[in-house]
Amino acid sequence: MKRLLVGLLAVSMLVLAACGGTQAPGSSSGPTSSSSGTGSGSGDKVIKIGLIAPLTGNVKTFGESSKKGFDLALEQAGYKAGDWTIEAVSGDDKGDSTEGVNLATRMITQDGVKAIIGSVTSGVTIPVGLVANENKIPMITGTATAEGVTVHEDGTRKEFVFRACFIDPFQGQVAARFALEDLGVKTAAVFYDKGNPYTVGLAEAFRAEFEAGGGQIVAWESYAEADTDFSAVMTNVAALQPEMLYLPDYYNKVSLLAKAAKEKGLDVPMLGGDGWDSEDLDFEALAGNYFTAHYSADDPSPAVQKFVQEFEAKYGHKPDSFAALTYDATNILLEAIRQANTDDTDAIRKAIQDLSGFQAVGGSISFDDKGNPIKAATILKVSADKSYEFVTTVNP
Amino acid sequence: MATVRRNSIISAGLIVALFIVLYVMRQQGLMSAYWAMILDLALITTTSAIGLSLIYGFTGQFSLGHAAFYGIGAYVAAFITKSYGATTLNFTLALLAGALAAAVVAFLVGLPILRLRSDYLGIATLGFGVIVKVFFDNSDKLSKLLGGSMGMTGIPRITTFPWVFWSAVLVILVARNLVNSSHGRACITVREDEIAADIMGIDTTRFKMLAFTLGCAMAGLAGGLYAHLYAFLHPKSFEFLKSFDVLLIVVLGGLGSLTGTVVAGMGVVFLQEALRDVLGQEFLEWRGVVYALLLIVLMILRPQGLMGGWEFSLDRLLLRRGKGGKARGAA
Amino acid sequence: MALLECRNVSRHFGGLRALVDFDLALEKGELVGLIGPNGAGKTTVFNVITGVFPPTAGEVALEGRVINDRKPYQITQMGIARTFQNIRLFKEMTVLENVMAVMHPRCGYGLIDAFVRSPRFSHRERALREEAEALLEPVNLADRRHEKAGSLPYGAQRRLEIARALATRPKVLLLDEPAAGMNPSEVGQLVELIRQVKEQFDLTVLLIEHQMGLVMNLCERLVVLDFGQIIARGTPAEIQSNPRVLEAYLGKAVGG
Amino acid sequence: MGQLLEQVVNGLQLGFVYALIAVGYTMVYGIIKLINFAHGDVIMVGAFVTFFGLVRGIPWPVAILIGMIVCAVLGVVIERLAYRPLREKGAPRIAALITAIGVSLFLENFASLRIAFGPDFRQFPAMVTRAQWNIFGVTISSIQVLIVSITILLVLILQVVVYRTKIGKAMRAVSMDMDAARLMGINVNMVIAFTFAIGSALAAAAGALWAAAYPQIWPYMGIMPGLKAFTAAVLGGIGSIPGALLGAVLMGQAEVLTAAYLTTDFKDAVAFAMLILVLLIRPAGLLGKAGPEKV
Repeated sequence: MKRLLVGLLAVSMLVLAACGGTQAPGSSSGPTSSSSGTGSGSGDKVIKIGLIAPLTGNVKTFGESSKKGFDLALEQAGYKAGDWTIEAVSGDDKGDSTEGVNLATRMITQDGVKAIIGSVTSGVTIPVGLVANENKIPMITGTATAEGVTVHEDGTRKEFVFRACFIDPFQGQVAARFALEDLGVKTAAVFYDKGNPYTVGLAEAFRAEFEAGGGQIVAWESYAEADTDFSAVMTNVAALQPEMLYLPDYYNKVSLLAKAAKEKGLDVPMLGGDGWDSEDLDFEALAGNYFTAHYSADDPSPAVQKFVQEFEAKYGHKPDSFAALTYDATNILLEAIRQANTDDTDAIRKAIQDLSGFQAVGGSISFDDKGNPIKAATILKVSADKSYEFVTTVNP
Repeated sequence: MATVRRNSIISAGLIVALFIVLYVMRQQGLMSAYWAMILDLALITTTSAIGLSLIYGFTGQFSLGHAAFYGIGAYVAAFITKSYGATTLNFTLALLAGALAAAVVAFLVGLPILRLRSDYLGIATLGFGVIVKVFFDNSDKLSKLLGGSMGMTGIPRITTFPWVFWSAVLVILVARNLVNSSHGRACITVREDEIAADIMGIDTTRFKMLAFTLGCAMAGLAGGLYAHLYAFLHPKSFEFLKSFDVLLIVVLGGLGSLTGTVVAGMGVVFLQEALRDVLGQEFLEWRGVVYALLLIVLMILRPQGLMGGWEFSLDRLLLRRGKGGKARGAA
Repeated sequence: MALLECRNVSRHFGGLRALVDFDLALEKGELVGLIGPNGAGKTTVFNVITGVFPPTAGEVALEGRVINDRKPYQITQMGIARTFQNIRLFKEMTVLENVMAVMHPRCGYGLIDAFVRSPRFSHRERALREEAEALLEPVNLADRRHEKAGSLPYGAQRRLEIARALATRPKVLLLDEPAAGMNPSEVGQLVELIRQVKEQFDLTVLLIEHQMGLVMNLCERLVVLDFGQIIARGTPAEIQSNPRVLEAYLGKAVGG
Repeated sequence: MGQLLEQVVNGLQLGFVYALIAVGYTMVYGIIKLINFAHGDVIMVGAFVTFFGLVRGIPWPVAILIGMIVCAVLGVVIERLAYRPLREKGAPRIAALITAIGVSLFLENFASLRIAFGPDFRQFPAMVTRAQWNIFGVTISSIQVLIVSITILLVLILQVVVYRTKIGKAMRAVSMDMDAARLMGINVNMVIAFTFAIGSALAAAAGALWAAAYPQIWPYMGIMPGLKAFTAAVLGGIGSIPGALLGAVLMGQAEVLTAAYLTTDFKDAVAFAMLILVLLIRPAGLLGKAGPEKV
């Protein structure tokens, strides 16, 4: 009897999967549109866009921040772009490339999605970008910085793939120049997570620019994503007495690295990338240090203020860089749809590529021929009272 | 002997019919590209799971490093087609090379560690899996093509349904023919009581090596197919947590049952995708929790797995309806 | 020249001297009993002969060839088979499979034959099955060939172990307390079975047993072990009256 | 020279935290021969409970104690719901192992739900003011002193419980032969539950100390320390408490010295390669007793 029960349980799951596959897709957030299937339904023109982000698994918190930015942008636009109603479908890629490709294929071929926002990490965004590009579906990632996201290995462009964040080299160069000119340091120690393209890209760009400017990298230390104990490497680096540390990783790892450094007496200036920007950063440990970012919360520009205040009103806490960048990516897509005013994916693609001077949270944005945004970077200083001070803006 | 000949013709006919039905469904768009891809992934996962079923289900060698061999097959096959072009010949050679590479590594690693008892073998293979992942993370030092921690791109996407389907059928056939042979029986005695098997004249080391090497070769073949279906390889997809997924399939399906492994292999892949639908948008984050609970409940209800030791066989089916009583071949 | 010979074999586990200077020469066709109180080292003798533990000293030879440096499966393939004190059948396999499985060393076909189901495979498989079914007849388990070995009653499992041992076509059969836990009628059947099997398969048998009825009835000569040492040899009649044997079993008579 | 000494101290800090976790693995394995994969996640629960205590201003010793009690209960509940049914059904050991993997996945996924602990990385408040002392060239931090002292204290208490109390004797009896123990009138289920309680309580303390040393907690923080501590337990000889302690200290040294002097890229690979070597040379681990297979 029990075996029958278990068999029934398993079979029912399979049946749900099969029928789940053919009838209307999972309920989508936003206005529950009556029409299902792909093309625009009856009277009102509906265009479906999908968000791909890690909503479970160990990078879930980055995924959730991105989704908050995505939802806020759509809400502010009233799920409308021109005379098109936006229907949003969000899916979880668990931070895994296979899941990401499955999800993208599903959204494109089954849910009839016309554009994709996401994903968060480069490791998932690159394969998802391949699927989107092959199916001629425009895709904008807010946060994946690896060069391979928008270009094939041989350098040829993936026309349908764009990104709203800097590519690694730019942030690395800005940080290096800032270190040499403003901090006036000559030697630096660099730490990077060899499993994460974001940190590897920034670290290498920093080294190139720093050494070109006459600086000397005294320590070039890698660690693994799961590492939490940095005592060994910090003891070694402390002996080399670098004048500054470059920590180009996300806020969680940076907080650990900073504390480990301080414990070993490395009380020197620290510099980082936009990954520092989060409420969960250890402000106390990193007070007085600098990082390159997309925007400053107290930048008076209406785009920034609209985002920061309404984000805090809706979610009850300050936005982090994942939320800001995905918010920008979504708004860029909405702007492109408004301008193209069609659900033809190639037209949308062209609209994104030709965007110029679009006022985003990260300043005015236009795209270069590789699908990367040309936008200014700001440098912020961390203060102990959980806020950032605006230092300067560096144009590309 | 007539009945055995007749049954294999019938089953061959059924398999070809199944292939045609599925193939037509895909061509006529009755099956969306998404579910077609999930079907391919399910067949690839099952191919790898059959390998582990031979290693653990039938020969009792508790391996927690199966995903590493899946990865070795994937990287080797992708390296070949990426460097030498994606002709059908190259693709065939690449898949074989992937399987062979996994088998060779399995042989070299297996020689020392297969002496260990079950729990310790599990830990040694788990440790081996971590070592292989670290190697994948630093593979760009070996050759730029392999991409290291950035992941390997530029792999030709040439895995098609026939490749996946017939690979799975081939692997299941090889496993079934091995299990239903004297060599297979010798493997099973190792699972049942290794000491007694040794004393009763079975060279247990040889059969542990045979099962381990063959099982890992199957994982390598599956890896090669995966690489050319998803066209992107990232070390994180081959870490030890992924070995748990394959182990769950073999155990849920039922130890010592190829049918169970096939049903569980297909079932688990479709189940994970189904959980995307069954749980609405608001419950997306509950997907992991539901999967974990399902696993615990199933294990407590059916510790011996869904099909524990039971094997679908055409002759038994026909016999029950037809002549009954006649002595039939060894299970 | 003796078929199976142990030349002053000793086996120590750390301080424990389980076996000391054990000598035995088994001639072809003999049926010898190995008796002694519990813990005397009887099973250790079997374990050393079948290569489970190498001897700490001394040699074991089969047909003059030294075998104590070989692995258990090699020794069995050379013609020594055994049963176990506590039954070690392949429980999840069927009765027939238990017997066929140990015939693997002479299955007569390779892996490729199995994979492609070659004529040689089908021919040899049928021959193996027939031979196995023939072996089930004397132990009258033929009608239960498809039952799982683990689900057989105790007596039947004992008989299956013997059938399985015979399937390796041994020259020497080592029986480790085959009558343990059997009622008198089953012991009677067992005596008959051992005699019949010894004749039919031209075997030399070394038997460990506590049931004196069975031992006295079956064995042509006996070897008595106590604390790892041989304390007496001879025909059943001689052993019955040997004071040292009685002492080993019953303890020293008070005021002896 | 001072640098090497400091690296050794770094290794000790890591080793001592692994020790508290490894002991939990070894006790559970010793008694029911189960690799409790969920044990790693009990560390996470302990760290979070201690965190919620500290945030509410509860003094750190009490916060850790609350964490230990909560996790002890959690350990007993896990054993009761997930492992006992299988044991009583006489299911194969692998079934319990797969259930353990299921429990581990459940704890991680449930903890990262918003209604539970939430997925975010949280900064762990300092339990003792951060201070460094320089003793003949080696900087020793207050955190390291805290970890070493608490670990030694808990291990001593454990020794007393296991070797000086009736329940300890029962635990050792059950680990040697469960059936015999049952025949001698020992309530085996209660003893097993008690073992899970102790193991989980130690894991909770380890979680708090881990968070003190590496002040960041997150639902997936337990996986790597759990795996490394289990490897240490096997290294020392699974089932033997002194073995777990020795294995943990060695593991800590191996990891830190490899990172310091060899390579950080292959740090984990070296640690596991070492494990495989020990398993091949001494399958029962350094201090484990290699029971010969009785035929």
